[in-house]
Amino acid sequence: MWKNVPLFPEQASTLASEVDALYLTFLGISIFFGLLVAGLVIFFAIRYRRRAEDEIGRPEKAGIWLEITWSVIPLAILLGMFAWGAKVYIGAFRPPSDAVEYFVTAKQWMWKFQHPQGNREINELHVPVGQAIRLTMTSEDVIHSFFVPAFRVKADVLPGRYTTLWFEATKIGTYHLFCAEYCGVEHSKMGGSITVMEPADYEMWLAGRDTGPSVVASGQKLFRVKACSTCHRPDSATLAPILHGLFGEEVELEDGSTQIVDENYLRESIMNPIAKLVRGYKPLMPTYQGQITEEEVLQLIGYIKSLASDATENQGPESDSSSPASTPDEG
Amino acid sequence: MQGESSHAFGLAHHFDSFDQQREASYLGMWVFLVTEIMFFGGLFTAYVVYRSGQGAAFAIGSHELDIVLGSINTAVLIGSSLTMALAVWAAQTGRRKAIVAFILATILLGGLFLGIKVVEYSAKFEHHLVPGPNFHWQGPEAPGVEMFFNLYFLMTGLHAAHMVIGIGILLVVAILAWRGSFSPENHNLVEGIGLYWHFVDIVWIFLFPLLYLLGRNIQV
Amino acid sequence: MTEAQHPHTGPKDEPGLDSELNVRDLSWLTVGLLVILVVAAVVVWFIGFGIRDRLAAEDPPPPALPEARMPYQPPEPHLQVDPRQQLLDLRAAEEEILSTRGWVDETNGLTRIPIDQAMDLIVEQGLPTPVSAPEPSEESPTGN
Amino acid sequence: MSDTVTTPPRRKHYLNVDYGIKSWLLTQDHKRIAILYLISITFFFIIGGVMAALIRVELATPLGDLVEADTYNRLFTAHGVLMVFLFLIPSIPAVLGNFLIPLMIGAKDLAFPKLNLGSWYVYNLGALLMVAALLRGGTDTGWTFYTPYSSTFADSEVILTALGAFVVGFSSIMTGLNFIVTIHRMRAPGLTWFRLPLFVWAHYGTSLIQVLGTPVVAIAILLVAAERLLHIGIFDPALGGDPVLFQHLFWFYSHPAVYIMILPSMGVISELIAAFSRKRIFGYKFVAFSSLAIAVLGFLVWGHHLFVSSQSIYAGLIFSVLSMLVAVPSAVKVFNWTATLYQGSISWQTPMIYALGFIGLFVIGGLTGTMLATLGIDMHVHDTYFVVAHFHYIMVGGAIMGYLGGLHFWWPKITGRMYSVFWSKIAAGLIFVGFNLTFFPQFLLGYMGMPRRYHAYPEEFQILNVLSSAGATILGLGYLLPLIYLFWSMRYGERAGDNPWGAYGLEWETSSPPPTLNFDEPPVVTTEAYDYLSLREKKLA
Amino acid sequence: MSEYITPIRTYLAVFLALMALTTITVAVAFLELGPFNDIAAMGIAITKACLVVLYFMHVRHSSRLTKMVVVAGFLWLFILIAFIMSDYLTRGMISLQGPIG
Ligand code: HEA
Ligand code: HEA
Ligand code: HEC
Ligand code: CUA
Ligand SMILES: [Cu+2]
Repeated sequence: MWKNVPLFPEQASTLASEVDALYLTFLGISIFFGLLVAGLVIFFAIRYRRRAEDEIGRPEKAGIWLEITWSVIPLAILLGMFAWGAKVYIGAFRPPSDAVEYFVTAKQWMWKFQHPQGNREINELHVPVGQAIRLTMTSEDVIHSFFVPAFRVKADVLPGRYTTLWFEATKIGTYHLFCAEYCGVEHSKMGGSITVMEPADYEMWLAGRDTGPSVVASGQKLFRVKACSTCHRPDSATLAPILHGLFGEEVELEDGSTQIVDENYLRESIMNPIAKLVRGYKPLMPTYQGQITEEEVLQLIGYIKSLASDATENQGPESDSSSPASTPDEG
Repeated sequence: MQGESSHAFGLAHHFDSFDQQREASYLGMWVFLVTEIMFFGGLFTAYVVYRSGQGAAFAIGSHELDIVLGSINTAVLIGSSLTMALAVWAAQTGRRKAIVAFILATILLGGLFLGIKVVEYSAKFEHHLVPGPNFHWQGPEAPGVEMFFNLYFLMTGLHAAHMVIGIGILLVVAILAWRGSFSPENHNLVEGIGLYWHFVDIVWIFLFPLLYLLGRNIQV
Repeated sequence: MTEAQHPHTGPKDEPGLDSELNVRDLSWLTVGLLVILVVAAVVVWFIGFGIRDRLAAEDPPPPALPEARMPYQPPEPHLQVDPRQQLLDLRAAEEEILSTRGWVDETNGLTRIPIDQAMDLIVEQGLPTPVSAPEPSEESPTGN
Repeated sequence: MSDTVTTPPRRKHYLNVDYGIKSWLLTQDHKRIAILYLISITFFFIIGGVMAALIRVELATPLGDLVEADTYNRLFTAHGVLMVFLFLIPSIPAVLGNFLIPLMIGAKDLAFPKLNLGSWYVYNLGALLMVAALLRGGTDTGWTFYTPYSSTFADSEVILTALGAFVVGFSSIMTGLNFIVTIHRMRAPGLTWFRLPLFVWAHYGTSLIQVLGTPVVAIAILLVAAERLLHIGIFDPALGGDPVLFQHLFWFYSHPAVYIMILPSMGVISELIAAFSRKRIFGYKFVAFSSLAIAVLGFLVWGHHLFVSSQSIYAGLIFSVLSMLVAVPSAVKVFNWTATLYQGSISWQTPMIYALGFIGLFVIGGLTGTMLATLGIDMHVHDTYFVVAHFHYIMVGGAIMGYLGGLHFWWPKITGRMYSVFWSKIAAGLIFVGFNLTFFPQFLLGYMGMPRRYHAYPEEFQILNVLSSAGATILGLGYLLPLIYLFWSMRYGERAGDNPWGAYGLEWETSSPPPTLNFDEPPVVTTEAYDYLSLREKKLA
Repeated sequence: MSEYITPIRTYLAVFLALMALTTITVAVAFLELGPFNDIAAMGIAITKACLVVLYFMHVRHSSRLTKMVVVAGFLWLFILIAFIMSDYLTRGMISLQGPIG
C-alpha cells in the first residue's frame, strides 16, 4: 500500500534536481527550526509547570544581543535561500539561445501545440529527449498556466501576450501536464501529457505521425529476428559475451587494450565485429553490414543500452519508464 | 444626533474634554482621508502604468478634452475650497449666519463644477468618446485612446461621485448650522466636511494636469 | 492623584500633545526603510543581471545559417492566437472590399463598385443575362 | 421576620442593564457590539466550514462524482470568500478587539461608538449581498477574482459577490480607524505606549493595515464590476490593458490582509503566554515593534503571489528578498514567546494549550511561507496544494487557534461564566489532531503536483486526499464542541470572579461581566505591563 | 491646546497662490520642454496640494501625529505606484534574450 503513496514527482528535466535540492535543503532547515522551537516550548512548559496557585514567573531582562542574534541568523539563512532560489529561477526562465521554439496556445479548456516543423497537436506534446525546448505561449481567452510537475516548470499563459518557459527533458516517458490557473468550469480537465522520446523516435513520429513501437521494443524484436539471441544468451557467456549491463562498461580486447562500450563501439561490433575482437572469444560473429539498415542498428543499440545487468531479465516486454505519475503509455 | 434644534452639540459621554473630542474627530477624519488617497490611488496607478506603455495615444486622447472648461473647473473648485475654509473659520469664531453663507457658497461652486462636468460629458457622448461598447474613434491609436477615455471617465466619475456625496453632506451641515448646532467648542462636523472637501479639491489638482494638460506641447 | 504619581500619557491629559510620538526616531526609521529598499533594489539588480549574463556566456554561439537561428516561425498554417481579433480583421477586410471602389483586374479592365451601388444598379437594370464574356464594371465584386 | 438579610439587587453590568432587541440593535456599547459581531462571524464560519466539508467529501474520490464541476467551483469560491472576508478578517478585531481595547486602555468606550455600530451594519450589508449572491448560485471565480475570467468570461454572480466584498471592506476600515484614534487619544492617565498590553500593539498594527490596504482592493473590485457591467475594459489587453494589473492591485491589499488575520492572533498569544506563565513577555519592546514592522513590511511583498504570472523577473527578485525580510519580525516574536516560558510559572489551562499549539503550527506555516517566497521552489509549487497547506496551517492552525484561545481566556470576562474545562481540553486536542491530519498531507500533494481548484484529479493523488478528508471530519467535530459547551456555559456555567486566571491587565480589574462604562472608577496606571510582582503585592496587601 | 484659528488673509493669500499656480501650469503645458513638461506639471500640482493641506486643512498648526498621518498616506501611494512600475519597466529584461516573433 505504501508503494502507492506518492511523495515525490519524477525528475525528468535538467531543472528538476536543482529544484529538489533547493526544496530538500529548505525542508531540512525548516524541520530543524520547527523541532527546535517545538522542543524548547514543550521542555519549558513541562520544566516550569506551575506548582503553587499564587506562583509567578521570574522576569529577566531582555537582552538586545540575544534579540539581534536571533534576528540576524534567520535573516542570513533566508537571504541565502533567496539567492539560491533566485539562481534556479532565473535559470528556469531564461532559455538558452539554442532552445528550439515550440508554440503553445491555450484556450478554455485545451492546449494547442505547434512544433517548429509545423506539426500540431492538441493536449499532448511529443518532444525529443536531451533537447532544450522553449515554449512560447499565449492564450485565446483567460489566464491559464502550463505546469509539468515532472519538469518542475510552470508559467502562466496570458491573453494578448507571449510568455515563455523552457525545459530540457532528461528521461523518456510520459508526464502529466496540468493547467495551474483557474480558468473556468473544466479547469480540472484541462490537462494532457508530455511525451518524451528518443530523437530517432521523435523524427519518426514527426514524419508519419506514427509513433509506432519504441526504439527499444523494435530493437528487441530485431534481436530475435536477426538471430542475435541464438548466441548472446543472458545467462551463458560460453558462446558469446553477455550483453546485459554491457553498455558503459570496459571490455578487454584481443590485443590487450581496453575500451569503454559506447554507441560507436556497439555499432562497430555489429557491422564489423572482427575489427574489435573481444579477448577470449572466437571470431564467430558474422558482419551485418548490408543486411541491416542504419535505423535498425540504432534500434539494436537502443535495445542493448536498455539491458540491465540483472541476468534474470529476458523476454518480457520492456517498459520505457515506470513513473508513478505517468498516464497510460499511448504506445 | 444630540441636541434639539437650538442646542449646540455637546460633549460625548466617553470623552473627557472638548479638546480631546476635537482632536479625536480631526484625527479620525484624516485617517479616513488616507483611505481615500489609497482608493483613488488604484486609479492613478492604472493611469501611470498605461500611460508609460502608450504615451502617444494618451496625448491624442487628452487633446480631445476641453482645456478651457477644465481650467475653469479647476478655478471653481479652488474657489469652493476657499469658501469652505472660510466656513470653518466662521464655525471656529461662532458666526452662525456666516457658516451657512459660506457653506451655501461652497455648494453653489460645487454645483457649478458638476454642471460644467455635465457639459463636458455630453460633448464626449456626442462624439462617441464614451467607455464601453459605444466607443468610436476614427483617428490613430484607437485602442490606446479608448483606454485613455476609460480612465478619464472612471477617474473623473469617481471624483464627481465624491463631490455629489460631499454636496449632500454639506446640505445637511448647512441645515444644522442654521439651527445653531455648532459652537466654537464643538464644530467638528464642519471641520470634518471641510477636510473632505479639500481632499476632493486635491484629487482634482492632480487629475487636471494628468488628464487635460499632457501632450499639449505636441502639435496634433 | 498628584502629577508626580503618573507621568504624562499625552492625549487624555492634554490633547494634541505629542510627547508620545517620537517623531525623530520615526523619521529616521522611515529613512532607514527607504535606504534598505534602495539598497535591495540595487543589489538585486546586480544579482539578477549577473546571473543572466553568466547564463548567456554559457550559450552556444548562434548557428551560421540565418534560417537556423532562433526565433523562426514554423511553416504555415500557424496556431490561432487571437480568434476574436482575427475575425475582426477578416470582417474589416471584407467590409473594405465590399464598400469601396477599386481594381479587380487592371490588365483586363475589371473594377468593383460599392455593393450598395451594385444593388441599386441591379434593381434598375435587372440581373445581368448570361453572356459568353464577363461584363466589366457592372459586375458585383467577387471579393477575395 | 424583620432583620432578615435581603438579597442585594442583581449587580448591573453591560448584559443585563437593558433588555430588548432594540437595546441590542441600537447599542453604542462596544461590548455589546462585540457580541453582535461574535454571532455574525460564527454564523458565517459555520457556513464556510460546511462548504469546506463538502469540498473534502468531493475530494475523497478522484472523479468528480459528488457535485458537478461548476458546483465545486462555486463551493471553493464561497468557502474562500466567506472564510476570509466574513470570518477571519473581522474575527479577532471585531470581537475581542472591540470588547477588550477600551478595557485594556482604561477608557469608557472606543473613540467613535456610533461608527462602531455602523461598522457592524455595514458588515451585515456586505454579508447580505454575498448571501444573495450565494442564493442565486454563487460565483465561480475563486476568491481571487482574476481577470479576464471574472470580468468577461464568468457566468455567475460576480458583481454581487464583489460588491459584497467591497462593502465588507468598509466595515473593516471603520474598525481600523476607530482603533487607531482610540489608542492614540483615549488611554488612561499613566498608560504610556510602552505600558500597553501587546494585544493593543498588535491591533494598532492591524488597524494600520486595514486603513492603508483595504481601499486598494476596493477599487480593484470596483473596476472588475465596471468592466463586467459597463464593459469598460480597463484590464483588457486589446486596449493595451493588462490583466496582471488587477493581480497587482488585488494582492497589494490581500497580502497585508493576511497580516490583518494573524497580527491580532499574535496579540492574543502574547497575552496568553504572559498570563499563563505569570511573567512579562520577554523582549516586550521587540515584540511590540515587530507588530509594526510586520504591518509596514507586509505592504512591500505582494508580488510573491505573482512569481509565475509574467511579472518581470527583476520585480520577482525584489519581492522575494523583501518577503524574506518580513519573516524576521515573526521569528522575533516566536523566539521571544519561547524565551518567556523559561523560568515562568506555566499553567496548562485550555487557553495556554491553544497558545502553545499556535506556536508550533504557526512556525510550520510560516516556514513553508518562506519556502514559497523562495523563487526556485515557488515556481514548482505555485497554485498547488502546497500553497493551500501553507495558508491553512497559518490561518487555521495559527490564527484560529489564537482566536479560540482568546475566546476561552476572556470568556469569563465577557459572559461572567466559566465553561467545562474537561470538554475544552478535549476539543483542543481534537482540533489539533484533526487539523494536522487534514492539512499535512496537502504539502505532499502539492509538491507532487496536484493543482489547486481541481474538482477531479489523477488517481495517484487519492490516498493523500483521503487522509486529508478524514482529518477534516475530526476537525469539524473539534469545532463543533466549543460551539456547544460555550453556548451551554452562558446559561449553566459556573459564575466567574473578576480575575479567575490571576492575570495582569486592566480588564481583569473590573467585574466579570464589566459594567457598561467599563470601570466603576476611571483607572490610573502606575505599573509596567505584565508586572506580576506588583500584582501579587497588591493582592497580599 | 486650543484650536489655532487661521486668519482670513492667510486663506486669501493661499487662494491667490493657487490661482496663480493654476495659470502657470496651463501656460507651461503649451511649451515644449520634453520630459520636463511632466516634471513641471507634477511639481506644480504637488505645490498646490501642499498649500491646500497645510493651510486650508490646518495641518501646519496641527499635532505631529496628524502630520505623520498625512505623510504616511502619500508615502503609501508612492509605494503602490513605484513597486508596480518596477514590474512594468523591467519586463523582458532578464527572461528573454530578445523579442520573439
Ligand atoms: C494568516 C495568514 C498568512 C500569513 C501570516 C502568511 C505568512 C507568510 N506567507 Fe503566506 N499566504 C497566505 C496567508 C498567510 N501567509 C494565503 C491565504 C496565501 C494564498 C492566497 C491564495 O493564493 O489564495 C498565501 C500565499 C503565500 C505565497 C504565494 C504562494 C503562491 O501562490 O505561489 C507566498 C510566497 O512568498 C507566501 C509567503 C509567506 C511568508 C514568507 C510569510 C511570513 O510572514 C511567515 C513568517 C513566519 C515564520 C518564518 C515562522 C517563524 C519563524 C521562525 C521559527 C524562525 C526561524 C525561521 C527561519 C530561519 C526562516 N504566502
Ligand atoms: C480563512 C480561513 C479559512 C478557514 C478557516 C478554512 C478552513 C478549511 N478549509 Fe479552506 N480555504 C480558504 C480559507 C479557509 N479555509 C481559502 C481562502 C481557500 C482558497 C479558495 C480559492 O481557491 O479560491 C481555501 C481553500 C480550501 C481548499 C482547496 C479547494 C481547492 O483548491 O479546490 C480546501 C481543500 O481541502 C480547504 C479545506 C478546508 C477545511 C477542511 C477547513 C476546516 O478548517 C473547516 C472546519 C470547519 C467546519 C467543518 C465547520 C464547523 C463545524 C461544524 C458545523 C460541525 C459539523 C461538521 C462536520 C462534522 C463536518 N480549503
Ligand atoms: C474547438 C473545439 C472543436 C474541435 C477540436 C473540433 N470541432 Fe468541429 N465544430 C466545433 C464547433 C463549435 C462547431 C459549430 C460551429 C460551426 O459550425 O462553426 C463545429 C462544427 C463542426 C462541423 C459542422 C457541423 C454542422 O452542423 O455544420 C463539422 C463537420 C465538424 N465540426 C467536424 C470536426 C472534426 C472532424 C474535428 C476533428 C478533426 C473537429 N470538428 C474538431 C468545435 C470543434
Ligand atoms: Cu486552463 Cu485552468
Ligand atoms: Cu502574500
